[in-house]
Amino acid sequence: MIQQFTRFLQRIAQSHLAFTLGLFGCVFLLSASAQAGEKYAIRAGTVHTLAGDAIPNGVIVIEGGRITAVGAADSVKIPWDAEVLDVPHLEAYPGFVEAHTSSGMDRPNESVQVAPFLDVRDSIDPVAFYFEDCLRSGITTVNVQHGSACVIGAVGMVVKPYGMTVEEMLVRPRSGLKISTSPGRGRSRATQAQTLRAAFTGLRTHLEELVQEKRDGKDYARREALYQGRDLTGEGGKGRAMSSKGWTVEGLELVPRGEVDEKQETLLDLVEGRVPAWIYCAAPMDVRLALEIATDNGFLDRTTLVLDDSCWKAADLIAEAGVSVVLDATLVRTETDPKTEEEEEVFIPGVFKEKGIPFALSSRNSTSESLWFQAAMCMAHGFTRAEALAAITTTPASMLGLTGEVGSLSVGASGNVLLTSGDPLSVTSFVEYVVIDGNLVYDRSKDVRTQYLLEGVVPEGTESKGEEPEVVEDGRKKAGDDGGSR
Amino acid sequence: MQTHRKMNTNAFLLAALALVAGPPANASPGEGDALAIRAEKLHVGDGTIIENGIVVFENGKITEVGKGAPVPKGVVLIEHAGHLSAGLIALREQAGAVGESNDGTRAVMPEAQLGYAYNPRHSQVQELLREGITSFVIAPRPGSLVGGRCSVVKVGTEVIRANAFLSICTGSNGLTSNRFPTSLQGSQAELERRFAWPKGEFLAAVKGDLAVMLDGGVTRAETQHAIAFARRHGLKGMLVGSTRLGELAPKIRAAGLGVAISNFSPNTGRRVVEGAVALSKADVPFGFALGAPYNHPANLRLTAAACIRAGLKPGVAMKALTSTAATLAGVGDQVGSVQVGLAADLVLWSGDPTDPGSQVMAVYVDGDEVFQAEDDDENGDD
Amino acid sequence: MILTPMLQAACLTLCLPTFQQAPADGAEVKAERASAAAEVTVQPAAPAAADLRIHAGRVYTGTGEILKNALIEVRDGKISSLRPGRSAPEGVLQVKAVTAGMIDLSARLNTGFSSVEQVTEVQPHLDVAGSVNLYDKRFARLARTGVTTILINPLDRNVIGGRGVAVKTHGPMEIEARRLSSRAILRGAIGTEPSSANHPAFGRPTDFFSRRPTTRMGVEWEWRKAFFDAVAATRLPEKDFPGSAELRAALAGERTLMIQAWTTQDIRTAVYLDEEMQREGFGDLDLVIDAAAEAWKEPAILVRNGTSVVLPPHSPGGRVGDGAFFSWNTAKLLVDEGLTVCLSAHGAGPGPSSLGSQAGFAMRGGLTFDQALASVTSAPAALLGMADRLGAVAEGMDADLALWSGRPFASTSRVVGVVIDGAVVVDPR
Amino acid sequence: MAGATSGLLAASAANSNPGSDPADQGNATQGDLVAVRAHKLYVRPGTVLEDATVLIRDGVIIQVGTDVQAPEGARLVEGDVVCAGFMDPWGSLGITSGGTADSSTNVATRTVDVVDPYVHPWYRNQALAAGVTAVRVQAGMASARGGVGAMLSTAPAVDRAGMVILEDSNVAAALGISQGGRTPDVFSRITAVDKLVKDIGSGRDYGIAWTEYAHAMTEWRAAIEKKEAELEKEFKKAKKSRDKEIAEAKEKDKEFKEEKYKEDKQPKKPKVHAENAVMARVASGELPLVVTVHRAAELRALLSGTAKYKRLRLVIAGGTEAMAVADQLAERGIPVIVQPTPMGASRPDEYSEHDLALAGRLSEAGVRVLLGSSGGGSANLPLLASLAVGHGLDRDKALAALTSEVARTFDLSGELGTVRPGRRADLLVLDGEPLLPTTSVRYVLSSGRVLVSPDSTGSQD
Repeated sequence: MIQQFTRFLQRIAQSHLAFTLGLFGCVFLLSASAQAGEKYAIRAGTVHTLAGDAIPNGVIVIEGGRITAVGAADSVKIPWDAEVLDVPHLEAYPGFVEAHTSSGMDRPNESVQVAPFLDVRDSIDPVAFYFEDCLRSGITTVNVQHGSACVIGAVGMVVKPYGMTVEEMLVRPRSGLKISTSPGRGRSRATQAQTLRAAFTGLRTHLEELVQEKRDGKDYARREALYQGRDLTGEGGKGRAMSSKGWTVEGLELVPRGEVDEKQETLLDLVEGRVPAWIYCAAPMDVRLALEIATDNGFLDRTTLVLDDSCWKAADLIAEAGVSVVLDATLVRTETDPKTEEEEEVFIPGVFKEKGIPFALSSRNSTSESLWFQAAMCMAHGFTRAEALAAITTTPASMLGLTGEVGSLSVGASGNVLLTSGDPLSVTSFVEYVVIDGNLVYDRSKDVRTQYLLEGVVPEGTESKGEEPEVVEDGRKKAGDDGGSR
Repeated sequence: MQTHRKMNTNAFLLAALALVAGPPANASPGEGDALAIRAEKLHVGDGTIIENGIVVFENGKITEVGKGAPVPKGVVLIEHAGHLSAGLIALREQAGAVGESNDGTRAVMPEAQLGYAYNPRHSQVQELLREGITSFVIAPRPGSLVGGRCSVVKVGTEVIRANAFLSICTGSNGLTSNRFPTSLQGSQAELERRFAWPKGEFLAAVKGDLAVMLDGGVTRAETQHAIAFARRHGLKGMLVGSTRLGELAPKIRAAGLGVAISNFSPNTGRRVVEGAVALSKADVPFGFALGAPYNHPANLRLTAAACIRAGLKPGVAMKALTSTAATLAGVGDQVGSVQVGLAADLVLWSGDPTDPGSQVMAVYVDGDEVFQAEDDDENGDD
Repeated sequence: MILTPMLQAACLTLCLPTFQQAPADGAEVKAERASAAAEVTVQPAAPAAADLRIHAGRVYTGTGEILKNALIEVRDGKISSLRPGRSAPEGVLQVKAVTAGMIDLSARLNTGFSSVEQVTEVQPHLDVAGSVNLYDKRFARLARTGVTTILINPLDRNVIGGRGVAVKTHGPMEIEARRLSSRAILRGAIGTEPSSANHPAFGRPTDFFSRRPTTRMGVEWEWRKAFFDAVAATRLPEKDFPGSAELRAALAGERTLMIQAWTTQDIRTAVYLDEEMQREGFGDLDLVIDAAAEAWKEPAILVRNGTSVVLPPHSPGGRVGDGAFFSWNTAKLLVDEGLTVCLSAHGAGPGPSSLGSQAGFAMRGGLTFDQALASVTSAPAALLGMADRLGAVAEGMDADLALWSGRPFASTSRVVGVVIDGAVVVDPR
Repeated sequence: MAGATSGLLAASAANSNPGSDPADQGNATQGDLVAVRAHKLYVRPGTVLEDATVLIRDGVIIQVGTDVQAPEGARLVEGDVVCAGFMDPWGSLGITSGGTADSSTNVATRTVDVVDPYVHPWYRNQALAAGVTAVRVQAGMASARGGVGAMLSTAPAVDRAGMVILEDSNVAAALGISQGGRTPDVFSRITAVDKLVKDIGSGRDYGIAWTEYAHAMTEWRAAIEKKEAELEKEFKKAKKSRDKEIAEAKEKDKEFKEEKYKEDKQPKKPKVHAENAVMARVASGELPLVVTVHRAAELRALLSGTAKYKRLRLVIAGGTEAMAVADQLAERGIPVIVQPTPMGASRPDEYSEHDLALAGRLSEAGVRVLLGSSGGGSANLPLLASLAVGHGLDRDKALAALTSEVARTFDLSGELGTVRPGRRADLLVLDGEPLLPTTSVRYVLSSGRVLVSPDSTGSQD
């Protein structure tokens, strides 16, 4: 806690908003944590469960963080001891799901090219503005993954954008290993692919050597015993046999898993299908490599591609492979014919929809290109409301293996509810309240930064004094509001 | 190994040796002596080709041309088993004048005369001969609005037309970041001012006494503007530097301008050759600009060949390399075709001049043999 | 210049969407990717009655009224008739909604550094038209987002950059033919941008950038000097300089003066300049402030002087150029104060960066639909002095139309078709 | 995997590559017969048949001759002159620019990883229309070690498998190349040569080490098995004596000691080293080593340094000053890929002696000459080749330099470069002699598919 607050104080310098933000931040956080685990009920104008029809003047009951009842006011009984949020003028929606982001971290990219032994947990910054912006724009579940400037990055985790510590925020650890098929500066796809393949062959050689040592050891022991005339009390393998859709190493059961180099463990988990993969592709040609690597190493069925907007050209390949994708925040791409110099606009989600590829949309920032706006863009290009909403709720939820947990309002799901002033995809409606796990964590009437941005209301004592000093923390510039990943 | 390669040249050699006393070196006559050459194919320059045509020249001037042209007594007749054409002409060069061809201090200096920057002995100039180029237009490097007056020079000898063109840049090629003008509208305002009440060279240009070399700029819009500019002030001359000629051919035609087609390079290549084809369709007169020394002399023929590959008629390409270029540069009455009275600037080729696969066997400037394919010397000793 | 319908069709086949000849196989390409691409095809030979007929579920005329099931007829590039309550005849273009084509007074569609003459800070006599590249793809991109008219200004690297030129985003490929006959707008800037290239002489080799101004103060000084000299020149001919007439025209209010000023301090400077000119009896500037991001901080100054503003595009965090903070309710605030407010996109991007989206964001900031519509159509038309031709859907007006898939400016709808001077530049079918 | 993926890609590229003419795919259906008839057929440069016919099935030439009859239902293609498709042994068509520019590559880097099937087919169509049907591409062209190069087809790609003719055509290295306008100084240039020679050496040693290891292992195994058999035989006896000893120990109340067991050590396994593994293939002559080098000094150093590796197959790329070592090159049969591009005054330092006559001079000196675009655009290579002819290269030699010689150098003689039965049907049908500007390419066949024809858009570009 203390450390958290010192970080708040450091932030104050960063923006004339930070101070109020800090106050506002801890106000709701404290009040919220006070309520944790209690009974909570919401009475809304309409409840859009996205798991069935909309319920006019519906009620949602949340107990111990989970939804215990959803239904019409007359059919659902609100426990006498529940705290009630009575907002008949608002509409209730499940919180939106950010399928993949590298925001909210101290620094998104580790300089080591192959670093499967790292965990974003150690880099997530609970007080990053990013998480606050998530609440403003209705995002209640975030899959934080290592940045795309790597070959194999850290293992990521799913969090809720609320909590003073990473533990409080945690929804699901080890949500996947980040892989990038696209080269960093000064390198090419050839060397990127080389390093990527080397990582897996490296793992394989390592395991084979372990097994070989064990085998040689056993054989030697047997011969020694024969020589000495002892009966060899043969003990079986203490380890676990390797199982993978890709390659396996014979006799790994001889090796206790504890003896596997811990730097390689997560990679082995990936190959054995215990950890999913999020593979970034910056160009259509990278998709081929991504699928090749995933297939050869047996984790294709646990792979999600994180695509640059240019990758729409590889849609057929992706459809055949049957993997799902997270789309870039740029939804309209302009392609130029090199011969005629003619320009064409391609609406990328349209391509993936047509090929029947499950896709999730992603945010670029907290307002003009947040999930709600991206979904709206899809409707502008002919998607139905259901299709558009699915791409920011249920589809990403299933990608994270959280179907029924988040993305819809059904009994048993975590109590993440948005209360909006109207259609959440409309540019003129707002997220008024956000409830996460049955705790009220956002109240727009108390959101100073939004008020400042939308109404130009300058809170007392926070008037800007000339140019803002830039905060330097251990010699590095901190990521800003929308600290991107690439 | 050796013999195989020499096939194409030997014919020429033996013939020469047979008819002429002494090795070909002696065949090249001193000033004043007459010489006759019979070539399998003689490109007159107007597009016609004379089979086994004879050209006779004396005192550096052509005295006879034709199939059965009479060869005066005592005049050596060289049999050439190949093609003969007038020397090639490149239309916008800085060969031997790098750093001398542009005055950075002033944007407008019409009085500057490029002829004074010409160094006929410069190696970059001599190299042109190896590719059969005998005359070129020396022009200022882009970077000024009005860079000066371009001159037509003969390789290795003298300036043959001092005031060929007034060089004008209407597009961004005339801009610099640290001296007026820095903007297109700025340069246009300045040029309009000069032409509003034209004096000196500008008056000459408006009256049509002095042709202009108009840099068409980089974008299609700039080229279009350059053409409009020429029309507005009734300027005559040729458009250079543009790579977007194809789309604008009709406009160029309407403005009565000629064109110097820029050097062919892998990147701009496609547009250049498409431009050439379009221009010939719109029958706009055009020649080729090599851009020496920044480009290799061989690029002149290579560009022509690329245009032919893209559909340009070889005859038109041949004229563009010689007579049309001469006419555009205002020296059609001196060089560019094999006609009586014109300078004996001749090139002997192993094959068709527009085929990059043909070798330059020998080059004559004003009747003097100034270049011979080197392997002839090698033959001397085997 | 008015194109005849046939010419328009011809010009379309030639020009769409890059204004360059599209060969046959280009067409195949489109066919192949129709699914993914925003289709751009050519309006077939129109029925004899009118050059073009469009049936719209709703026409937002821009005069406050909404015509349902209206039939729009176009002849010779003008709207020849507009009748509500009609059923759609055979083969007419059918769309959900129609507004007047949008107008962006700060599209920033110049050719960069070659669009401003920096030999001296004050170049009122130069016209940016000379540097415009009509073959620039951004014209077509703008058209695709429903922007049909733009004002092109020189890059703001001078204190007074010169005259801007207003053009349609599609039409003849000669700038003089494209130029809209409107009172030209004189462009200048206050703030850090105009002085950014300048530096003191010492240290570096001296070129003409070693000069004043190097500060905001210097910029302001250049402005006042320019106007005082222009006035002085009427009495002392030897003091005359190129463009002084332009400045006097601005003082006389015959030329609109558009000044870029992001921050509140620069907005003040601009208004004070105008007020000083009035005090001196030099005249009264017809002042428009472009990129007036911080106008929300001190609207009173603008109100008192009746200054019109063009607002920059909204930014997610609120931070915009010159260190200014642009709050999303600025448009609302100023419109309610009775000022003329225009929106701008500073570019030609699709989606959230388009002018239509900016109108939507202004509505998020509180603007009503009608106010938002005005801020991208009639208001800028008025500032161009072309309210009689542009900015509304009415008989006799230019046939510049944006065709929408749903309610205009809603994030769930977009521009699916565009008509400029009666030519279908983007076909919704 | 590759197969599977390629299948998918086939589907993908067909729709997603704009301009890829669906008609093209039609031509290569199974059992497809194509007959190409020509007045003049270049079987190989120098060997010509008059009025001959080439019969193609499933993309492969099955018959060539003057008496060959085109069977019923065969598609007939007729023309004046027919020759093998041109090959650019030094190109960059079909791989990403990042790949060619990469300077972080090493010997084990694979060029096939930068093959991009999604580049607009128009770029390839241009090369095809000029008659170029195959290109050898190289990642890290200017890098000290470019890695494993590949031979690609220029046919509009449907997938990588379809593009790649040979995925390991060679290994590449570069010496003394200027980068970013900067020229390496003379000392580092010579050290670079030594380094390369050393690498070849360690490659060879690596190969030897593994063969020796394998040998030693088999011996060791045999020995151990023998010993084990004995031990098993002796076990009962050993057990008895052990029990006896234990008993004795008990009596004497001494502590029982196990007898020490000894056996000869298992041979040590050499460390796996990806780069040396590739260099081993070079040292053994399995893969040619293409070295981009221009200056006489480095050429001399390279030739003397590598003289001791008898099985090494060197190929010189560039070789601007190669005339200085022409006799050695001729003697050791080392081919030189000459870049016949005219170069102006502003050229990189290593090219300062560049001369269009180089190709002619080398071939006259008996050196095998190839012609390459050096990544400057394969579509112009035939034009540039004719320029080489114009500067002394024999016409047939120039033709060979673009066809048979390339195939021979990269071990593709069995598949490409000549018009003979069993070869892949990459053919050009011309309306005149090859390498003339006036000659236009009428048809281009790539493994039997007619990709360019007088009425296809490709040939217009």
